[in-house]
This record gives sequence, structure tokens and C-alpha cells, in this order.
Amino acid sequence: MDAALDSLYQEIILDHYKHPHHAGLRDPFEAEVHHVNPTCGDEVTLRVHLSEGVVDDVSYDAVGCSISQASTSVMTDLLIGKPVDEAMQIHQTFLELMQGKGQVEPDEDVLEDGIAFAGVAKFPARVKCALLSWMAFKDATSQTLSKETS
Amino acid sequence: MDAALDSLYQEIILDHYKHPHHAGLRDPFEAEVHHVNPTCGDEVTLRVHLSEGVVDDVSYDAVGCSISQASTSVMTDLLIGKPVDEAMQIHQTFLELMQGKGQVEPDEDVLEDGIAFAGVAKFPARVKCALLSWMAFKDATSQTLSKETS
Amino acid sequence: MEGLLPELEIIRKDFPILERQLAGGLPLVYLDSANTSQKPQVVIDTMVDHLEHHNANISRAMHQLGAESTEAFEAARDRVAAFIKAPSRDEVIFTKNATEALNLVANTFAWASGELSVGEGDEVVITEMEHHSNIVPWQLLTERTGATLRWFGLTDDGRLDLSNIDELINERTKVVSLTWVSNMLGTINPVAEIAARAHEVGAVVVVDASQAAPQLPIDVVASGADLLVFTGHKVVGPTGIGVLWGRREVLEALPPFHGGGEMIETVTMARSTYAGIPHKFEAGTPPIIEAIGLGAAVDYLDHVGLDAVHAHEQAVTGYALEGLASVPGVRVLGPLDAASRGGAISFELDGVHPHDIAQVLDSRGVAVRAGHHCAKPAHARFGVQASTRMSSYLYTTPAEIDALVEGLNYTRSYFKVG
Amino acid sequence: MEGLLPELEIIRKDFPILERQLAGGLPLVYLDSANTSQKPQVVIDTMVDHLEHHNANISRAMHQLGAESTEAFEAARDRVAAFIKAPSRDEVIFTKNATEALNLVANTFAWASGELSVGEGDEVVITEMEHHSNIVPWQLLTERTGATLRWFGLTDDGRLDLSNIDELINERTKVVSLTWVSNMLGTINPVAEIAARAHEVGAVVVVDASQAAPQLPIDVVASGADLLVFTGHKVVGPTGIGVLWGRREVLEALPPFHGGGEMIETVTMARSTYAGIPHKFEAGTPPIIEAIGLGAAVDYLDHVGLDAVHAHEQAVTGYALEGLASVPGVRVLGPLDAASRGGAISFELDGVHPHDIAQVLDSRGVAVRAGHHCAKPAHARFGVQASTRMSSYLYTTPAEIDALVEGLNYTRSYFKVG
Ligand SMILES: Cc1ncc(COP(=O)(O)O)c(C=O)c1O
Ligand SMILES: Cc1ncc(COP(=O)(O)O)c(C=O)c1O
Repeated sequence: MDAALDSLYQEIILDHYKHPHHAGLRDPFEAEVHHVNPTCGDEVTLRVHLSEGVVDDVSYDAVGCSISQASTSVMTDLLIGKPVDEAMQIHQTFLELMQGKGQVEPDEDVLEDGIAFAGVAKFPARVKCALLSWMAFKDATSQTLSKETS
Repeated sequence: MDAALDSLYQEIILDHYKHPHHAGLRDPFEAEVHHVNPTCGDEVTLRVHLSEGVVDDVSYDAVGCSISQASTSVMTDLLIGKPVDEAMQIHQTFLELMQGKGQVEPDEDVLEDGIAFAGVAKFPARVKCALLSWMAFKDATSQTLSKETS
Repeated sequence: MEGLLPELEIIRKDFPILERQLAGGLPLVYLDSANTSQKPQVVIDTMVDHLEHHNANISRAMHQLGAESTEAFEAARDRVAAFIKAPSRDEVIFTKNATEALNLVANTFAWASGELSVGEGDEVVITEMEHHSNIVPWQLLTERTGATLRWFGLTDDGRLDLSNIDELINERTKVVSLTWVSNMLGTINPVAEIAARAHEVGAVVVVDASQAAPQLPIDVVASGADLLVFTGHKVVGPTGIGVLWGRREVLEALPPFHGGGEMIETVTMARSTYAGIPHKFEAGTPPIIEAIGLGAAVDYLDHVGLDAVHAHEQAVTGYALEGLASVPGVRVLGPLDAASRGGAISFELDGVHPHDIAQVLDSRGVAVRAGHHCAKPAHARFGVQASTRMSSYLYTTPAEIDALVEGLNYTRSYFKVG
Repeated sequence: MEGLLPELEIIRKDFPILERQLAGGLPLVYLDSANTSQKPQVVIDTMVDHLEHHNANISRAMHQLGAESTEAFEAARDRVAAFIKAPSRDEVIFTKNATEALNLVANTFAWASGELSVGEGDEVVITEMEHHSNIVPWQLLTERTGATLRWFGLTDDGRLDLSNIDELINERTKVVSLTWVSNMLGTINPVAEIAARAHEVGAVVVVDASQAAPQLPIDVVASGADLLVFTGHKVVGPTGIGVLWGRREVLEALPPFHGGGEMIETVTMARSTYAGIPHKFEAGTPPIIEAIGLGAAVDYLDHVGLDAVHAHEQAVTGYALEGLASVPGVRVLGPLDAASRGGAISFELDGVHPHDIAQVLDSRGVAVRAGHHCAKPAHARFGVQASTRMSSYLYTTPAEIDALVEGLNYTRSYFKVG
């Protein structure tokens, strides 16, 4: 049974959980969102700062399980500094991995530490945990972009 | 299968159905009620005229199946001219017969033609038909009595 | 007979109750399917398998049984979405029955603000052939909000009288709610045509597909409906489950219906925020086993094919209309050509009350319904208190129609009419 | 162990799912019964027998199947009435679940006129330990009517803080709604005492017995409740069915809830009149199979005996509290003595999030719930986001509690805490 558990709780995930990167809420930011996982109560407040088409910062305050915390941390590593387009692409790749029921081969070049979440896709109840802050990022980013164009 | 049907559709019932007694709405009356069988739509408008503790008249306008029509006709035969107390007693006896699931032996001295309904008690869906006007009578009589005392 | 399901005998074997013997050892002739349909073994077995091996509450549970139960429940939503060709699974909301779905809609219109809100001066349009479940919720809504209830009348042959449609559906009209197929008259209504007029004036169209879903292929978008309901127990599914489908925009604009577990995003004592669709409208533990049973039911129907079911219904209905016409004193209420109607036929028999007809038929094993079939206004329109209704389904055989016709002739002789 | 059901092994054999093997061939240790209970074979078989041999719609049908179905459905009402010692069977109303029952009550208070009506200036009192299903309906009611929502706070050991009861329940109070047994803290509340105070000021008392009905003998009159609800799937019954009991006077004074078939007396296009109780509140085809299953379920519990079930729950809960106390870093939320609590125990484990605890336990076959258990405000009160909850029932063995405790110790080592 440890094998199954270990496929979920990869060392990378536990490391990010214990030592999350880019934690805390920072200025400046264009949009702040608050997302909740209604079934378990995990929460994240997340800010996005874009400038000249680049994700300059993603800052957050989050409470939740190892999977949701680690996923947030990994996400900030992946997205900060990336052009918005590319960030959205990475978002899409991660989403597909999570929704793939364990059948999708993760692309390390794109997802880096994020490939550790491949095992999560086999636990449907935990997929929502892994996606919580990614959905918040998408929401905050679209809000920012639609503000810009309006 | 005719045996079962015949136990329901006694000749007496079919006679009353084809030639109902005391039909029509008459004056004077102290209370008029309108009762409906919600499941099938059978309806009765029924008036009661009491004087000096006696059921002087029960008049009615009714639409419905053979059982409900015959039951109304038999009831008026039984109750008109009876002291209110005795009428209520007969009401109770008929009610017990109908709710007895076919296990109650009908008392011909009290129920006269009403004993023909003994077979109806074995058809739960038809018990409501047989009781429609009896319930209306009880309702109208109690309304009259409570008017008197108030 | 043209149009009958080719594998009718095999289909009948799928329904265990059809082997049932009634009093006196008589076989069951079940002609009450518009009231509720019988269930194939696969629906029963699917429910039992879930109860015996996978039972758990959904969404909330993170354990294996919880995951299995959630997956089965949400897969049922996918199946229902496919059954009615819903553009998105999130637009499929599970309710208790069609009645709850209609009340959900009527209540949330009362509570809505903005575009969808129904209030004083607004008009709601229904028809005279509606089931009580598509009348009373709108009476309650209009009484409570001060809006006005109006309705389409009926022609003598049991169709909607559309002659005043342009006056009836006007710029004050907020909602038009109508049945696709009448449960009493059998009439199939021109839903898309009426929806088009309603949309011209910006009204929302609610379609009661309770009698349509069992026998017509449904495409919610093509139907013209903005909201559409049906009930599980009439599509060979269990009781305790119904469906509300709605266009995403409409569902998202409506306020929540019942409050409680599952429909929230977050709760504090002072206030709450709500989940997105479909959960916003699914407060409390949903009918889990029932949804799973419904999923198996619509799969079963899809497997037989709704076009084939419809052809079968039309063939049997045509045969029944002929048979009924052969009985002296029978008057059918509603359209007389099988092509423009569903498989429920209400009729009168001169000189015998519907209760008594049903009773005699029952003594011969033939199960029909007698009464107003929850359509009192339609009965009143035709000046009748009650009628007898036979209703067929995919398991009905011509021989069963013969049994009905014989039973009616016997009824006439039993009651010495004619 | 004192208090355990003497025939525990035989009882376990009644529940087919307890034979289930999980991933890796592990036996199921089901400790999530406060979420939903498992079903004994007799409940499943009763439902199947009805579906295969007696299925028909009720009340409306005059044929033999219809009579059998109606009788089975109404017999279920008798059984439920006996289960809760209702003075009259007519006071038992079937709903979809406890949530619908609570919304029925909250909505009809909003629509009521006279005594029972809740409007501006009126107060509704709930408690901080309610399930969302007993919070959100009252928030919606008070928001929609302009009434004020107030609530009892909690003491540090998870009981109701009654110190301000005389101020909280005052002459403006129209409704007091509270849970009998908390689904999160396990606390058994002094319902009769609070009801007595509420009745002094003329308020109506609504009791959420969703967690009480499974494990305490219920006498609705002695409870002090005017209205009381519970849900079928937690009393070894199916999903899709709940119960509202109410005192006849209260139910008769409340207006109807949903409109539709079965709840009417007569319908015209212009207006309708309504049936008496219980039908007034049962619009549409009710959950027939589900009510019949619930009847078999409460019969099963009555047969084992609620006193015996309660003693069993207390024994297992006491043993579990001891076991949890033996695990370093465990903090139980709610009362610590088994005598004053029900069989649900929520706890924290230092350094591991509830999701992760539940996941590790699940990998060992132990099914518990992790999250807010639809009681976010109670979690907030204790400064926690989420907790892990184990909940036992009449089929739970001490060995299963041992498996939980071992699992928690393993969790600590897996996550390297302590
Ligand atoms: C105390 C309490 N009240 C209400 C409910 C709601 O029950 P249901 O979801 O079946 O409506 C529950 C269970 O979920 C509960 O534990
Ligand atoms: C046309 C129509 N609408 C609505 C309903 C109500 O369905 P339910 O009683 O399952 O809510 C029915 C069936 O009873 C019906 O035939």
C-alpha cells in the first residue's frame, strides 16, 4: 500500500509542502482573487502582477493539504517570469495532466517539478486540491487582462 | 373473475346507481358543503337540514362512479328522519365496515341496503368512493351543530 | 405490424414485472406507463450493485467508496446530458422529480433580480392542457408576486389554440411554460414554434418534457427550450429523481433554490456564497442511487434507440385508436391520428364511469388509469369529470391492446349498456 | 466490552458491503457513517421486490399494482410514525432529504400569514454548530423577509453556550432551529430545555434530528419539537428520502410548499385548493421505492432496538476516544465524555492536514471524512479549517477502532511528525 501512497506523496511534493516558494501576499498586483474548495474548505488568496505581457509576480496566502500547498508553490516557480501566453500554455498542460486519470505522460521540459503531480491524477478526490491555485491564477489573470482591454 | 367483481357490484348498488334516492339540492338547509375525491375528481355538494335534533333532510348534487353514487343514495335512505345521535352512530358503523378490509361482518339491522358495500371494503381504492358523501354529511352536520352552539 | 420493435419479446424479458401474475392467476396487461413506467432488470441491478458494493456519500468523501460513488453519480449526469443532447453536463441538474424541477424554476424566478425576475405587471403563459405540476407552481408564483397568469386554450380536437398567440405572448410576458406532450390528450405540441414567438418578446421558455422524454428523441437546443424538465420514473428509471436542464446563462443568472450542504462555496454565520452550476441547485445529499439508476435507464433507452421507441409507440397507438373506435360508445379525447400524438389515450365510454371501467378491466388483469390524470382543467375543457386512460410503452404488444378492447366490450355487457 | 451489541457479528452479516475488498485486497473499515450509513440486505431486498413485482404509481392508480404500491408506501409512513412515536401518521411528510425538509419549513414560514409568518422585525435563532443545511435556509429566509438571524455560540468544550438564552430567545423570536446531535462535535444538545424556553415566548421549535435519529430513541412529543426532520440515508435507508414531522396544528397552519400533482384538492386554471396533510406538502410523484426502503430501514433499527444501538454507539465512542487520546498530537473537537455525545468524532492531528490523514488511512482501507463536514462555522469557532472525522454505527467493531488508531500512528510516521 505504500507504493500507491508514495506515487501520490512524491518527495518533491513533500518538500514544496514543507518549504513553499514565493509564499505571502505582495505588492504591486492588478488582481486579487479568493478561491475555495467547497468540499474540504481549502482556501487560497492569490495576487497576480503582470507587466508588459509578462507574469512579474504571483503571490499568495493559502491554507490546505500537502497537495494544494505544494501545487501552489510549484506553480509560482513555473509561472513567475514567463510571458502570459506561455504561462497559460503551462496552465493548460498541467490541467490536462490532472484530468488525464493517470493516463497522460507528463512533459518534464514544460512542467519541471510539476511532473511530481502525475500520481495525483489517479486520485480523483485530490485533483481539485492540486488545481485550486491554478484556477485562481487563471481567474486573476483573465481579470487583469480584461481590465487592460476595457 | 366475475365472482370478485360481483362482490363489489351487488345488485343493490347498481340499482341505487341507476335510480338514486333523494337526489337534488333542496331548501331549507343549515349547512352546505362541497367535497371532492382529489385522486379521481368525484364531487358532491351536500346540504343538511336538522331540526330539533333530527335529520330532517339530506339533499345533494353529485357526480361520480357507481360506488360513490350508490353510497350517497343509500346514505340518505338511512339517515333522513333519524335523530342526529343515531345518524352519527350509523355513520360510525358504516365507516368501520369500510375500513375493515373486508373483515367486518355488516349489521343489516343498522345498515339495511348499506350492507351491500361490505364487498367494497376489499377494494382499498374504492373505499374513498364509498365514503365521499358520508364524510360530507359528517362535515355539514358538525358545521350545523357548531353554529347552533355558538 | 409496421413499426413495432423487432425484438419486442426480448425487450419484454428485460422487465421482470411483466411475468407477474395477478389475482386469479391472470397475466399482467400494463397499460399505465404514462403514470409510471416499469423498470428493466439492468436498472434494478445497477442500483443493487451500487448499494451492495460502492455505497458512500458523494463529493465530500475522499475514500475509495466515496470516489466510486462520486464517479458513478457524475457519470449518470454525463449519460443524462447525452440523452438530451445538452451542450454541457453542468447544465444538467438532478431534482426529486419533474414537479420539483418546475417549482425550482418558478421559485427562483420569484427570487431573481434583473432580467429574469417575475413581478407585478409581468405575465406568465401556460396552457389549458398542462399537468397540475405545470399549473400550480405558476399559480403560486403569480399569486405571490402579483404577476398575471394567462394560458392558451384548446381546440375541439385537443390541440393548442394558437390563434391568439401574438396577443397572448407579448412584451409583458416573462415566462412561457408548456408541455411537449400532453399526458391526457396525447397531443404533441409545436414547442419550437411557440418558443420562437416567446423569444421574440424576450420571454424564457420552460418545457415540461415529462411525457416527451420517454418516447421522443430529445435535443434540448433544437427544442427551443431555455429550461426543460422530465422525471426519472417515466423513462424506465427509479422514483425520487428528476432532471432540470437549463441553458448555462439562464441557470447562472437564477438565484439558488434550496440552501444547505453541497450548494455552497463558503458559509459563515452571517452570510454564504454559493457554488457554480449544477451544484448551486442541488442542496443536500442528492438522490445518489436514483441518479445512478436513471443513468442506467437512459442508457437502456439509448441502446434500444428513441427513434425505434417512438415508431413502436406510434404503431401501438394507431392500433389502439382503431381498436377503441370499434367499441360502441367510446369517445377518444384528443387528436385522432397517431402521427400527431404520444402513447397516452384518454377516452370515455358511454354510460359507464371511468372508475367502473378501470375496475372491470383490472378484474381481467388490464391496468389502466381512471380519473383526471392530474389534468383537471383539460378535463373541464371537454366537459368531462374523469376519463379512462390507456398508455403504452416500448414493452407493449398488440395483443395487450386486444385485451383492452375485449375488456371494454365486456364492461359494456357487464354494466348492460347499449 | 460493555454495551456492544451482543449479536454484532450477525448484524455485520446483514450489511453486504462490509464484505467488500478494497484496493490491495484490504478489508473495508467503514468509519464514515455520519456521512451516510450502509444498508442492510433487507432494505435492498424490499426495494428490489417492490420494483420487480409491485411497481406502480400510488394513489392515482386503481389497479392491483397501484393498490399494492399505495399500500406499501402508506405502510412505510406508518412505520416511520411508529419509529419517532408520532401521535398521528398524517404528521409524517416524506421529503427528498433532511435539507429539503428544512427548506420546506423555512420557505413556508416566509409565505405563511398570521401567527407563523416570519417577517421584518422577527428573529430566527439557530446555533453555531449547525450543519449548513440548517444554516443557509434560515439565512435565505431572513434575507428575503427582512427578519434577523441570531445564534447560540459554543463553549470551548463544544457545547451550546446557553448563558444568554433569555436574551437570545425573546418575544421577537419566531423560530428556534437547532440540531439534536452535532454532526461535527458529536454534542447532544438539551433540546427539550431550549424548546421549553422557546415555547415561553411563543416561538416554534425546529429540531434537526439527522444525526439523532440514527442513534437515539426518538419521541417527537417528548423532544419538545414542533417540527422535526431527519434523512433516510443515515438511518440505514436509501438516498432520495427524508422526513418532516410536525405537530398537526403547525402543519395545518402552514401554506403549501411546492405545487403540483398529489398536493391538490381541486384545480382550475384560475385557482386551486389544496389537500390536507400529509399530501399538501408532497407535490408530485413521491420517492415511492425510497419511502418503502426507509420503512424497511426503520423496522430494522426498531428490531435491533434503538436503546441497544445507542449503548453500542456509546461503547464504541468511548473506546475510540481512549484510542485517539493515545496518539500523540491528536486533539478531539467537542465533548470528551462518551455519555454526552453521539458517535461522530472530529479531530486534528498535529502537523498533518486532514486530507492527508484521510488519504493515508484510505490506503489502509480505513474510510473517514476529511474537511469541514458541512459545518464551516463550527470549524471557524475552533479556529480550524478542516478536521478528520471518524463516525461509527451499529456495525462498527472495536477492532475497526484499533485499525484507525494504528493508521493514525502510521500517518505520523509517514509524514515524519513528532
Ligand atoms: C446534522 C445534519 N443535518 C442535516 C444534514 C443534511 O442531510 P441531507 O444531506 O441528507 O439532507 C446532515 C447530513 O448531511 C446532518 O448531519
Ligand atoms: C406532463 C407531466 N408533467 C409533469 C408530471 C409530474 O411528474 P412527477 O410526478 O414525477 O413530478 C407528469 C407525471 O405525473 C406529467 O405527465
